Amino acid sequence: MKFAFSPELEAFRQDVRRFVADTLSPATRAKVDEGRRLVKSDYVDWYRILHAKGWITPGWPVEHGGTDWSPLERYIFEEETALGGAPPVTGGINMIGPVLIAFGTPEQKAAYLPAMRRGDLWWAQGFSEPGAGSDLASLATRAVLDGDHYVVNGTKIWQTQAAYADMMFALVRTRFEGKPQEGITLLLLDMNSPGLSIQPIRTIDGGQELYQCFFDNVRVPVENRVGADGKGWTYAKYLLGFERHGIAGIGHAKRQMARIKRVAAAEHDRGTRLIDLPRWRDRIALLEIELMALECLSLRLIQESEAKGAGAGPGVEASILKIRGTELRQDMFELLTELTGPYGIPFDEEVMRDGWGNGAPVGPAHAATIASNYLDSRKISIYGGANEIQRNVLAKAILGV
Amino acid sequence: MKFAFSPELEAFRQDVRRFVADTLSPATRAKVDEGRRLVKSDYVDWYRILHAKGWITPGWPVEHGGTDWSPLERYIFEEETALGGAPPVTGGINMIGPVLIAFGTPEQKAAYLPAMRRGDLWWAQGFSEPGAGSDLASLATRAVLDGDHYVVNGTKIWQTQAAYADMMFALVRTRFEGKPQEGITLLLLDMNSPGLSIQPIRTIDGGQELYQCFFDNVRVPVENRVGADGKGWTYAKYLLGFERHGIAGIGHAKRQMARIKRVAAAEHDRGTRLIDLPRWRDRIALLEIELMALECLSLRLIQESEAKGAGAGPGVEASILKIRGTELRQDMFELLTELTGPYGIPFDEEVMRDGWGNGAPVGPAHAATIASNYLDSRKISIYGGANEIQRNVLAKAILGV
Amino acid sequence: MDFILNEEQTLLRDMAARFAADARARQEKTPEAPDRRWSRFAELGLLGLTLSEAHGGLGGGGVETMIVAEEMGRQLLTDPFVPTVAVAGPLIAALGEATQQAQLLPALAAGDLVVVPAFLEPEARYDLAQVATTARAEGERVVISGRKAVVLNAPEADLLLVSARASGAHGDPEGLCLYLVPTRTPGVVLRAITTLDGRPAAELTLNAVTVEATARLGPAGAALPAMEQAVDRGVAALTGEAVGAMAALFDLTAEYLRTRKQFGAPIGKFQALQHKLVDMKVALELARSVAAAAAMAVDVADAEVRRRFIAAAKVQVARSGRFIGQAAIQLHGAMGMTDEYGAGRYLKRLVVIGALHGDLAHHLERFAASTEPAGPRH
Amino acid sequence: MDFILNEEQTLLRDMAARFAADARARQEKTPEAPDRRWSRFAELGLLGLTLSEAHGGLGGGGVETMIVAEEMGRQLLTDPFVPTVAVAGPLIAALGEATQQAQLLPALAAGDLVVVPAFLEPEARYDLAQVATTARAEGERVVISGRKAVVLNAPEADLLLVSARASGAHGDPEGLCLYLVPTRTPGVVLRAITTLDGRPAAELTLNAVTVEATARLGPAGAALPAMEQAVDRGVAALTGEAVGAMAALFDLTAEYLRTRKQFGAPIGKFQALQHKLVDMKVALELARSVAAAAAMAVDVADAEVRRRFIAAAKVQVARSGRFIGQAAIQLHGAMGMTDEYGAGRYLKRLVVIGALHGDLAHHLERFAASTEPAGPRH
Repeated sequence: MKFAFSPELEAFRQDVRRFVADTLSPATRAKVDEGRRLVKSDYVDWYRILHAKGWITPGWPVEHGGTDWSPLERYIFEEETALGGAPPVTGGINMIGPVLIAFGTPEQKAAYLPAMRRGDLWWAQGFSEPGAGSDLASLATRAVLDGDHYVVNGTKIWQTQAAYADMMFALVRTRFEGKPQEGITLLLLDMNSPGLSIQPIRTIDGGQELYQCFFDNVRVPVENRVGADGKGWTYAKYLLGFERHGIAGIGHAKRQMARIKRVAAAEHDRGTRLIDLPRWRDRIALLEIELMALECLSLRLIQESEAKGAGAGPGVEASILKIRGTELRQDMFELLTELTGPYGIPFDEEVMRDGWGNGAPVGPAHAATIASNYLDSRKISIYGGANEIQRNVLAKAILGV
Repeated sequence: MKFAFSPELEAFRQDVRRFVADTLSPATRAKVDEGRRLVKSDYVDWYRILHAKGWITPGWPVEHGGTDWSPLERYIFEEETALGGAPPVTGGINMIGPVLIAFGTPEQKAAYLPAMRRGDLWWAQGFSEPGAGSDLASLATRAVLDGDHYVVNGTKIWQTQAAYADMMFALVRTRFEGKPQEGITLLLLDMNSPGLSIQPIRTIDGGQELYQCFFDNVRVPVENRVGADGKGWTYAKYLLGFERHGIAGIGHAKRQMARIKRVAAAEHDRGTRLIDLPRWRDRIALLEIELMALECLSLRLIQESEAKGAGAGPGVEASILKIRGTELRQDMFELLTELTGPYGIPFDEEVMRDGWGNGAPVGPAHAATIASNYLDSRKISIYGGANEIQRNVLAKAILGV
Repeated sequence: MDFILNEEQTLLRDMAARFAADARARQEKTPEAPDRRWSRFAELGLLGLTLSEAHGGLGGGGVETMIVAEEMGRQLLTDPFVPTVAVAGPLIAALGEATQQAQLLPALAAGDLVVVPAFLEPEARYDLAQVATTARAEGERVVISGRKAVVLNAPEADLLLVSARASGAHGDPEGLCLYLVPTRTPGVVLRAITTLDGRPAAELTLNAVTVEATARLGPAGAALPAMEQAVDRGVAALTGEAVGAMAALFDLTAEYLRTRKQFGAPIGKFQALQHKLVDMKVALELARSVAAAAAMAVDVADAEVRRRFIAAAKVQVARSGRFIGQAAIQLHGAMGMTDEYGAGRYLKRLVVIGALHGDLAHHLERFAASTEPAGPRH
Repeated sequence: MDFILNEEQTLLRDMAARFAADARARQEKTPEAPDRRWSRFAELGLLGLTLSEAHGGLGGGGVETMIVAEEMGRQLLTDPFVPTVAVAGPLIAALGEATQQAQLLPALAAGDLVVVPAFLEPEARYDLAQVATTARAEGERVVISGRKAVVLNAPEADLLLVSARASGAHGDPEGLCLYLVPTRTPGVVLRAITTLDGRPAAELTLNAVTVEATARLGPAGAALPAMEQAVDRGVAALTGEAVGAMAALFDLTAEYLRTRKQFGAPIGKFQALQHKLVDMKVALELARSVAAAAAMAVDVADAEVRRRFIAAAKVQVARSGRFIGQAAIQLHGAMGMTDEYGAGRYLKRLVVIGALHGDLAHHLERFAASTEPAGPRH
């Protein structure tokens, strides 16, 4: 144990930090700073910058464009990019990418992997269904083989940014007997397929980033199946086991912490800055301490898994990071709404959009997006395996019951 | 709805308050104030004072010495006696008393009820067993009929002040087939019976008020059976349904609140009283508000049940009062330990006893008993139906699942 | 303290419940014009609820206001009931001269006049004495200049109740006056905004707005105590509104737990979810009880007693509201995040009420500064 | 920041774990004399852990101290390890003149000399500068008078490290000196007490205690920064001790949930209890991680960085400790309330550590007053 990072790691962190500062679009960074919504170009422009640098797919094998970073380097990369205001890498790179590399055909790899790295191919995720949320084994979307095509019928829900997507990876049921986990197959669907339609789902924060997707006799070539028929459950578990280095969201949390301090310094109560009042100062300090503890825990778990030679990052302990990371960030957004006081009451949907349509907001600029961000933050303890499920997983691991 | 109590109720409250102030032994009140332990004479002396006033058994029918008070009057009586520092009425008056009145033989009534009212008969409760805590249906202490006696073998645990007791009411198993709830019988045992022995259980607060009791072929006359053989479960449920007026412990909580303010006014941080520092003042105010809300809820539920004609007090809602009342008081004791700071560290068992054996405590007098009281307070969310069980009961009532 | 509704109050509750449910149902089909619905409030006597019979009112108080507000909260209505009926009406009745009362109150009760308070300023957070708006006498007239922040229901109002400083330094409790300012007076500029929970509101700018000196409501320079009492009435009504929203959200969540299935069983079978629901129930019942006490306390003469109960209720409602709102979303899972499902609308209402007329911190401080009353118990 | 133990540290942990478990086992059979056990600490080199090799030590730092303290916490040992090894030894090494070091440190490492700090006073709560004890020069001697509160392990000590005021007003950060006062000096009065978690301690009165001027440790009037750093070392060690106690209590509770049956199943089958256990696990792992960071930070030169990590660790440990301790009792039910079962002993240890060397409020304030360091990341 020692306090300082190695000079090499510290230099790496400075490299990443400088790179983000130098290359990220100031407009995108401003949106992230102000809590406004990103659009596709914010993501894709950043992905192309990362691609040019060779940093778009750190988790992939080197022969497919990976960086061969240590888990700690990957953690630092994720933290620094988030802290620098960069959009997260999404669109399947960290989900379907590793699955294709492990289980895809040479043709699939050639068709998709380079395009993904260039930022030219955006994936939608097709897992959840209205009747199957946390309980994926009960999914009902069915695919029936008809010659050299699967014919897919059913629906998928809670798909983030499906309107941006070119392709979808989806779990569908191809066999109807046996255990419910068996008989599930992983298919790759072209979003332009006839019979495939999407419908936006407006969320409580006013956003429209979620979609439901409907399949009406959608024909999918058999060559778009990943791996074996009926083995989709295995691939899905493989896929969900990736990318746990940054699961606590330390970079995002630090950015919100800085925002909390900005807002607490800007808001006043009878002439005193809130940040100077013991009541608020104590609450901010408590959150900051929780964040420090969580950061230490993240680093510790990554180093421990690295020491054990587990390259994929923490195992079941990742659930601890997910639980605490989401609940801490939710507490931060809750505090932000409290700090804004009466100017948390008005809400103008326009301020969330790219380019404010409506001139200045009615209150201080920092207050305009907070209510929407707060409401949006309620999702993080639900998506990606609800915290109740994470607690079940952990309990099972601890108790063995 | 209206804000003030009726003049009659207000007069009643003042009567009770004055009565407690005038008649309760100052030595007993001082012990309660200082958080020290009561001994049997503290209880019995007070019971005799209540008996002389005719207030020892408010919940019993008038013909057995009840007061015919309304539920609200009984609530006020409980609050004011606790607030005035009086020992709680225990020893079976509110548990086995109503059961004997409803189901006892004339001989049982004559033998026990008057003696209980005079303070001459103290009961131990024999419900829990080492293998049956919340799960009473699985109790294993057995009683086999042998002529005109039951022969009892087994053990009971978590009995409060069994060393003070003259008699015990106990649930024993007399039939061994059928549903586990059936076949349970309620017996009255003389504590001096041959084969009955008790053993104290030291608790984490340093107290020795709990006991385990062992039965080795204890012979109990058949006439000491309450009601029918195999119906004990029914009587136990009847018994546990009583005395929910004061279940939130408002009187005790108000007394602790006053103690919190005394301690916070006596303790200083760099010359400032803790009660004047925003950090502590906010926490005290929050607890005070929680107490006000709970008091309002208690009053409301009692009045609602009265309006519905339910004389026994709130039904399933009593679980809300139990949960919140215990958790709030625990928070209060936790705050007390924090307020005392470094003088919460030393602990001298002597200060808890009747008549301090060891001279003045090392720190301020108010600090000496707080750690023990805090540790003792951890029991209140466990005993009398653990809060987890209360939540199960409420969930079932709400959801009907 | 008597928590049982009397017969009239029970009738009022039933009537308000029917009315509010009906209003919500109409709104969801073909939205009706706000003023049409406001007329129906008046027809039922709800607008004169707090006024004397002489002014066309029903002579009700805090409890009656709470009863109606609770039903409005349950149905998430956005009409100016709280500002007009809970705050402005009683304030005019308390401070107004006979002619002002005769002119305004029957119109208010009839639904012909919507009056809303405009007290708080952009830099004031929740302090009613932080008034930078000035009132300068010019002969028989008064010139008012300044800004008011987030005035609820202002776009629907005919008349604004504006606080302005006639003398004294910024933050001074003395020197404040109240003026009745028609919204269509020259110099009154409303910037319409919508609140997070869908209510119309406005930022208000007063550019040398000139009114007659007779537009002053109550004594010169000494308006603060009455403003505080008026806000207390508003807070009591809002806590009732919050209780209605919490109760509806609790019911929605319990029903979801009963019917939504996962892993082959209703999710209400899962003990961890059951216990969370129970904690919501506890939070709801605490809030309901102390809000009712605050509604009763609001008519009490002793300002200290009033302040204690009002502050306690607002703090409890802020905490219960956050907890219930957030727990409800969590228990609904992804469904709770959708706008269509509607759980989020209750959360938004609860968040807004938490920030209206003083947040948790503000009322906690007020509570801590108040002293426990001696005298008879409640 | 590197959280992985190196090879020496791993060996130290294993050795300390064996030693502590063995000490506990002996204590529960036939209690051995404290000084006999203390000799065994010395034989294993644990008492020189933080001292230089020149003084018979191992040259370890905060991490090594934490490693041993954690095992002591796991076994609930009560020996004066933290006061002597974590606090007094490094303080003498930092401030002492060569002769003082040569005289004291080898004896300390050999187990022949127990030295404990006596800094805090009855009215001082946790402020090291609130020193009313006076040090008055009398020729070549110094006369010390005053009181010290709850001095941990004082009854076992040979030498007390006493802070006293040579000049300046009460609370003044300047003017403090440290003196080495043998416990058997005339005028030293110890009133022996036991702590809630079973450690020997004492209230200390100094009645015109006369020592040689050479008994002063470090510079005259400028002792506070070194005292603060010494206390930081103590806090870091205590947070390690608390982590050991939490880990043991967590394991005990998990085992109880696996084996205790109710309603026909292990109670670990109940989801509400499972989730509570998971929350204990989260609290434990957070505390363990930040305590380790504090142990690493304690040797850092930058006082600001040190203060931040120490304060954060103490706050987190206070919160995690309360939560884990209380939740463990609750999950054990009535069994948790019994003294014999032992869960309560961990809770008591955690409560005491929470109140030692600054409670949550004290360290939260220190943390809030510190500034985030710029410079390289950790």
